[in-house]
Amino acid sequence: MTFELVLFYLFGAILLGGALAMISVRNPVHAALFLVLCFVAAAALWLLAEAEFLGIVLVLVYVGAVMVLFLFVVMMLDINLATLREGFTEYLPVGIVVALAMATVLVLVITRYITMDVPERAGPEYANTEALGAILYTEYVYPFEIAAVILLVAIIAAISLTMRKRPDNKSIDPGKQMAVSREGRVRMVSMPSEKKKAPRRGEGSGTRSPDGDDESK
Amino acid sequence: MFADWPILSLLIWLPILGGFLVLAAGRDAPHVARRLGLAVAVATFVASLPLWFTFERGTADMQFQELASWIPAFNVNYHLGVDGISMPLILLTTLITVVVIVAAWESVKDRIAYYMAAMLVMEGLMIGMFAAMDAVLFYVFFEAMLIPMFLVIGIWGGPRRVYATLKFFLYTFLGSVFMLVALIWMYIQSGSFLIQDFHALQIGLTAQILIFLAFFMAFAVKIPMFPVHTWLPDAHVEAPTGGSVILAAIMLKIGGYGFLRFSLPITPDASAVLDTMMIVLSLIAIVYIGVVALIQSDMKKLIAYSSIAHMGFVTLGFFLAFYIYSNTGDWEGASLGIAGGMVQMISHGFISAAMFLAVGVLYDRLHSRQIADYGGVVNTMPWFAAFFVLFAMANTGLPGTSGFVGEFMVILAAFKADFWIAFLAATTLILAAGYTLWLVKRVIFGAVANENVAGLSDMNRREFFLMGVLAFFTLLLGVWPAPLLDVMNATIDHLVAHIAQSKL
Amino acid sequence: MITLEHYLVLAALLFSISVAGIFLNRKNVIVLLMCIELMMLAVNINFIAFSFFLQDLAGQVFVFFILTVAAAEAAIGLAILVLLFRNRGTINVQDMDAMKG
Amino acid sequence: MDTIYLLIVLAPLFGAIAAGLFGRQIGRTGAHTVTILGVAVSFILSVVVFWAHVFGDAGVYNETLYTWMVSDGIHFEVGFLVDNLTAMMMLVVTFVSLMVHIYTIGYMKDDPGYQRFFAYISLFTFSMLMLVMANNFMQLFFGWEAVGLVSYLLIGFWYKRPTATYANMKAFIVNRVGDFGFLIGIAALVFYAGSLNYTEVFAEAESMRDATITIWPGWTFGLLDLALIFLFIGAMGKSAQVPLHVWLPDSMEGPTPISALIHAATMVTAGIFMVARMSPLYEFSVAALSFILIIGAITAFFMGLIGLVQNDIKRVVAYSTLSQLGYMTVALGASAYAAGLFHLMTHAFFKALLFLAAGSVIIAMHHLQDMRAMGGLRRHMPITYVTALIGSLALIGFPFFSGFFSKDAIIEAVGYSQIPGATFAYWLVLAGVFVTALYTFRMFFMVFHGEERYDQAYKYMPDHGDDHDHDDDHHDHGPLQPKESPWVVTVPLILLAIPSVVAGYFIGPMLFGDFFANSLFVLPEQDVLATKGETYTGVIGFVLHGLMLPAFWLAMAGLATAWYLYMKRPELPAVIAERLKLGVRILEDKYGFDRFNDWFFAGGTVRLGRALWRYGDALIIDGLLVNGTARSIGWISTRIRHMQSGFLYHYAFVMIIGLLVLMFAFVI
Amino acid sequence: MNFEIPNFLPAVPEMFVLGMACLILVIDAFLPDSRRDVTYGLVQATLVGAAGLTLWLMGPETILTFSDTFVKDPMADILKLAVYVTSFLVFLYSRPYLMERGIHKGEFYILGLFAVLGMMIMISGHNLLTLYLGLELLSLSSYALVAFWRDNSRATEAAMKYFVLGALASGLLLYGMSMIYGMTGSLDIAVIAAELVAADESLNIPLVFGLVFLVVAVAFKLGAVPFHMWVPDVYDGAPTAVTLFIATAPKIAAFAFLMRLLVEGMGPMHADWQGMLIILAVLSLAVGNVIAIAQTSIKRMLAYSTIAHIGFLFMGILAGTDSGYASAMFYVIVYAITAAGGFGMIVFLSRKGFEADQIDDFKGLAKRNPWFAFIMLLLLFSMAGVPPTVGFYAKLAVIQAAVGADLVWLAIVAVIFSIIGAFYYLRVVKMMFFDDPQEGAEEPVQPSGALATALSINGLAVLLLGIFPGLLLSLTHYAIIG
Repeated sequence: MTFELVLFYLFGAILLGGALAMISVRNPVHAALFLVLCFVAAAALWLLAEAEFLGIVLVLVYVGAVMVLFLFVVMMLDINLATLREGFTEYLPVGIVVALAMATVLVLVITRYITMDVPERAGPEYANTEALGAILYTEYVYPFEIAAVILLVAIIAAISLTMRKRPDNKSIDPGKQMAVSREGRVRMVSMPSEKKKAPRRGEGSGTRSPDGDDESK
Repeated sequence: MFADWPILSLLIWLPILGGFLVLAAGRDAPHVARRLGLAVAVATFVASLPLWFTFERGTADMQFQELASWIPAFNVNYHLGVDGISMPLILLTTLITVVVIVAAWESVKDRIAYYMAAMLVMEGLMIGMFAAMDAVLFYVFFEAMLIPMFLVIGIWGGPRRVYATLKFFLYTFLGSVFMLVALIWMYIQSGSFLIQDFHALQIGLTAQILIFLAFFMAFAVKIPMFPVHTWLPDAHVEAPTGGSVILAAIMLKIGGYGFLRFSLPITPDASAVLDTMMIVLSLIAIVYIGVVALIQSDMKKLIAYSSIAHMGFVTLGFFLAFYIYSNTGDWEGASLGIAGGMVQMISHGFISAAMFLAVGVLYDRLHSRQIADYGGVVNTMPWFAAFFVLFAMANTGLPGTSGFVGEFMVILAAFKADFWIAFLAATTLILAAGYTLWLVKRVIFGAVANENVAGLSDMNRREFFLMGVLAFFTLLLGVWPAPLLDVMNATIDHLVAHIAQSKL
Repeated sequence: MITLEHYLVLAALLFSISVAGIFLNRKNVIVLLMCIELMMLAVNINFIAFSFFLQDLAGQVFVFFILTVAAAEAAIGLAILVLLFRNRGTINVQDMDAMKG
Repeated sequence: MDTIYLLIVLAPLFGAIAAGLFGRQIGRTGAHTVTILGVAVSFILSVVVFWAHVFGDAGVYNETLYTWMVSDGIHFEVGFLVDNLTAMMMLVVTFVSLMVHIYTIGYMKDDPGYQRFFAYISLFTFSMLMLVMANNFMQLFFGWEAVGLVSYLLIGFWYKRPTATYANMKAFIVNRVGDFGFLIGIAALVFYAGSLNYTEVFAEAESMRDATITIWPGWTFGLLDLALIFLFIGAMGKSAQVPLHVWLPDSMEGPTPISALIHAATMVTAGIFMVARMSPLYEFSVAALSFILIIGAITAFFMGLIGLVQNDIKRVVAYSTLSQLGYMTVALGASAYAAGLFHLMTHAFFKALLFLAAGSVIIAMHHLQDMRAMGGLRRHMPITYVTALIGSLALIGFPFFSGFFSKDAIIEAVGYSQIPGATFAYWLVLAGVFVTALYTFRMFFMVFHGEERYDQAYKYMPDHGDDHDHDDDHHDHGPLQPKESPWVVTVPLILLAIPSVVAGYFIGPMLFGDFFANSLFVLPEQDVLATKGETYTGVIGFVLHGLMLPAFWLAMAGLATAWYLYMKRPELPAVIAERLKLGVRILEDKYGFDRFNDWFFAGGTVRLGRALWRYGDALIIDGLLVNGTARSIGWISTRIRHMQSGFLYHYAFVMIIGLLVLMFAFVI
Repeated sequence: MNFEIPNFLPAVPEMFVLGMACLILVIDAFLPDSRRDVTYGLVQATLVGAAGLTLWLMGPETILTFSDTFVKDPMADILKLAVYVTSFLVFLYSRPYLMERGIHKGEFYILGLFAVLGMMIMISGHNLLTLYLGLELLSLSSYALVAFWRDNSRATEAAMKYFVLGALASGLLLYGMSMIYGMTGSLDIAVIAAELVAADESLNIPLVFGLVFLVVAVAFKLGAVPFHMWVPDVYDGAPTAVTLFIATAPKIAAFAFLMRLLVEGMGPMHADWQGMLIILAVLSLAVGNVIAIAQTSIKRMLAYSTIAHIGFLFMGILAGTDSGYASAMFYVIVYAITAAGGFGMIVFLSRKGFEADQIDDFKGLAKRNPWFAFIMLLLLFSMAGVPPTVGFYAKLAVIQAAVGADLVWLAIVAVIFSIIGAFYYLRVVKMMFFDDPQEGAEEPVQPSGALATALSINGLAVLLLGIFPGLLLSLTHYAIIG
């Protein structure tokens, strides 16, 4: 058993163990942390397969950004942990059987039919990042652009879905700024004599745009 | 002089476009709708007359052909033409449509423009179906006419109209989709959807049997044959008068026409193999349905059942040919049976139309179709009674009326096939007399049954005209069927010669 | 020597675990999202393994894009999750049965 | 000649159309004028035709009028075959018809359906002429059914009466049973001969004798036997032979003139005519002849018996008609076609006469028909009385009256016959003579002699439950005062009385001469009339010979019995009836035919229909197959829609299962 | 390293749409809510412009560019045009719906436009990577669109289900792709096909193994049983405008996806995926048609009907012949047009606070507005496949393909289930024409503006294409066969 193999088994075990733990723990925060563990282990495995750039990206981008996002959301949502794992055991046997069946099939096919020669390790002069970069912006420029668009869509989607304008939101709306007209700036109000009236929220704030707004959202 | 005209296209599209015109012009003006509808129907009828007069007798060729490319991807063409089998049916269609339009004049009060439009569109579709030489074209018209009929029954029908119309549609649809598969199969074999190419196609016996069964599903439902007949009584009972008339007078004929156009020539060997089944089913239709008709308490249902029994003669006549061959070793008598079936179809077109119109006349007055609600109608409606008895007699196949001709021919041919076939077929003489005359006795004769009947008024001029027209044709065909036979003979002889050639 | 099989079997097991996680987890939607991340990871291992054994960078490029997409997916998934929580006050999977039949 | 034949046929049709469609326009007088004119034209021309054929040198006319249609090489045509037989039938038909037309003026004078009635009987005349003049089977069948139609219309003429509408339906349907056989018979002949034309079919007769048809494996029939028996079934329907006779008594619901015309003189003889016309075929089938003989004999005797217990005057005559038709049929069966036809002719005259006389009585009794309320009418209606007497004597076969000649000829012919069943038939027809005399004179005495019982009329008034437009409603105006009928009624009686007497004198040429030589065909070995003809010396000789035969004495015995029972000891019949309770009940029950038919055929069919409809159509096809399929699909649908549980993990689970299934199916 | 600047010309429509999308995004941000029509107009103009560009570039030849990751062939051109047309209709139908509910926001159109871009990328994808990215672009936009009515709890739930299952499906897809990549050593469709032809027997099992995953993913995207579970819930839960969108154009893209992946890429393994598609087709036909009967919501009913239609679509593809592919393409285009009309009718009938998504809401439509009842009738009959509507020819074409492939039994199964299908379509027709309107909904429906016109045109198109089916059929034949 080579040292490489030892590392592989080590990180592989961590990876699988983390995965199992992730799907079985009660607390989503713990689950997220186990997932982080998985990612780190996977990154190590990728390094073994000469995918240095991706291994690093996985840790930096995934663990650093995406998983933090997960944790952030988990913590933001006030979830009642007590009820979270009820009924887990009820379907467990069937679920495990199916999962095992699936794993068996996959493993069977892989072990039985797929073999490939182990290639020569690349020498130290080989720069994975450079090689990737070279083809990413030439051969794969089109997918690259698409990926950019996907990210853009994700941004749009995330914003449009989650951004709420609270009544006390002071952020500026460029659309409204643009649409301001001279008549809109000053409004002549003929006031009837004062009457006692419960002031309503937002009324008379003076900054209202002439076309009304959707602050109630 | 008419030979160069696209007369068949005219017959198809004039009523269809006319129907939409009626819809557009007459939606809020019932009078306009009626007059325009009638004008279109009459124009179509007049336009169809050249078919009869310039039709070349004595040849089995397709005449008045029109050909235009339609769906090049599938080698489907807009290919029209008529022969001795389809031409009389087209004329029947144009005539009956006029009758139906006039019949709706006052009896349809609700959404008259839609009704007229539906009828006219249906006319065009039916003519198209009879005239189509291309299988896809045929199928398109065949199916498309379900839509207006579905609506006609569903909108203007009786209390159980929804059940009836859904049953009608699904039954027919069920049958026809199998035919579609068969047509496609043959297209794959022949590379063409031209029906005549199908005729020439050499097919093995198993395939023939399957194709035959597919066609059987489609046409047996349409005719309808036992045991797929139960949609018809329901549809008839619930349909408005005009719908019943179209249904009985023309739509049922489509099944018969289909057998002649597709089943017999395309799958002669399968027909020969399955002829016993067809004959047995036909005989069941004649006897079983005849007996069932006897006990109906609803006039329309009774007539509907009688229609099934009469159409049993059509299928019987068509499939006798093979039995005759196996019995006598030659094809003598085969064309007699087929011609008999054809004549029966045309004749039934007049008689059943008249019978349903007659029920409609009563229904318009008392809003009941129950036999028990009538009695002694002759006292208040003598002219109506006279017509009713006339058509009842025609329905029983009295010589001198058209009802006799086809049955006579089929029974003569049946004897050539087998004694018992003739024997059972001939029981219609008794059964038809039984149910029809019992109906007449209970509805027409006797003392005035109740004050509703006492308050009946005899037929108006419009109804008189309708009945008169149908009576004229019923008697004409009964007294002198030769012109009709002259038109059909060549085609039928050709057909018999064709089916005599085994495809195996 | 680490063979291709090693990687593939590992990925397969990871894949199975993540799939099991999806249909075993009846309570917390957010864990579902994590399972999906895990699944992506399994696939990525596959690609990287093939890429290495084929000595072809295309696999790694693919992984690069999968990571991108997975990130975007996570963003949208979490956004929907937040919406769900706002609308329902719960992210219990068993409560998501307003539409059925 | 063509034009004349055509005119003979079309004149009544024209009259019928004119009176039927334009009855309101031309009025009552117009209606009877035009129809009588039409029939008169027919009659006169028939006389001309008869003359030309019998005494002139007009040969057999056999021409096609027009081709109805052609199919499969078979020519369906309309044409005329006129020979002596046809000429005779034409004469009889048009003559009786003319008489009835005239008579109707009086009989129906108050009926609102006056024009309609004339239209019908003219139409009948047309149909009957088409029947007798046909030269092919199709036209024969046309006439056959057409007379049935008119009969239907006329029986139900008083359509308000439930009994009438029942009777006409029954008549038509029973006739249809006969026609059913008739049609099969025709089909069988066409099957062999390939033609509908008489002459062409007849030409095949001899070769057809050996043709067989296998009806069932191992069950082979002579084709000719089969065809002819079925043809005769048609005749049984039309000529009311047992067991298809049941319609005829009921048909008396129609107005009396048509009872005379259709149900006595002409239409019911169509079967006799048909068989005679087909003699070139029947001669070759002993089986068929034997069948005919036996059926005829049974009808002749047993139907006569029923006449003994009837009280309705028309029904008595009706049963007598049945019995006489039996005689004719027997003659046919014995190959004595000429005798049958001869009896047909004489019977047409005297039975029409009897019916019209009965009608005259009925008029006088204000449409009361029950004999128990009559009696002593001879004083009030002398002409009717005398003519009825002539008719009765002719019927019982009193010497020198027409019936004597025809009936004696039949009885003797049967005696000579060698056909199987001839002996049986002989004894029955002989016994029938006694019965005939008995019921005839029972009726005669009850109606015209004895005490006047009009005061009991109310007891026997038919209760039709509705007010009759046709009679002049004297029901409740005290005792009846019968009086002699007007001249339009009596003149036909007188005119019919004459041939009732003299028609018999044509026995020589008709039976033993060559009158029918070109129409009938008899095999030498079966020619019983030829045997009889050997001893024929003339009318007087025939009568003298007849006086020595048992038939004459039986008739006299019957007459005497009737006189004794109904004149001398009127109280006796009741006593006898009491003694022979069972027999009387059977007779009154008409041997149970009606009850059996109602229960078995009519009721059975209805029950069968109801069962088939309920269980076949409604339950199995619609309920189980059609709606059942629809319902089960709906049921499945509501079940499996729950697969869509709404739970995400189920969805994922199903996907994975799907994946695994595909994997197992295609990878492993 | 040799690298040439790729030929951008074939991708001009994509670039145009992308550019416009970004531009509109910016413009939209500066628009007040009352002027969202500008966004709408610009989006529609973009579609028209893209259509113009596509038409301009149309040609019979196949052009590969961007290192063979992009392909432009007749099929791509025509499918893109179909996508433009259906999307145009969808946006047109959606606008009043969104406005009435106060969710007329630019994001809808912009996300929609990005989804269109995703579809275009799928249609033109010639590499596993581009295919995947196109699919994800479409999917992510769709998830967002479904959830886009933020206050609507059902929509959110639907989005969540859609998202999770969609992600699962793309995980499966990726797994399959990784297998194919591993076995063939390439991501390029053409290379994969060539490798498959050259591959020896021993590779067969792992290839089929990968293939199963691909088929499952494709089946999921199209909504074939048993990977259909998301379809009814998402169709039902999403705002009708969004349902309208995801039910139509994406099917066209998914068809292209299937064509590129299975037919062009895995074509040599036709025998293997044919069997899988047969199973999926039969199941889809059965389950879709049967469950649809029990539905009371018309959106769900149409969802199940979609599933059934996918069964038919598969019949065309699994035949494995060019005419089969052409017929499937015809089928999917016809389906998209018809479904657009069908969901458009729901939008048409709905009002603020009233979704018209129950079948009962269609009761008595003929009395309330006969013309649109007629239009709906045409659409329903087209779905049922009754001539003379175009739906019939679609069925004719795919059945013909199946029969041509000696799968007569499959054709018979299909037609039997299509009868069951006819039943639930007819039920709607029945309610429209034979029943009286529901209480409180008797007033006539007043057609309004562009929606009414477009719906009418849509409905009549179904009829006119049915009377003259030759054009569209020839077009699809041209696209596949050339």
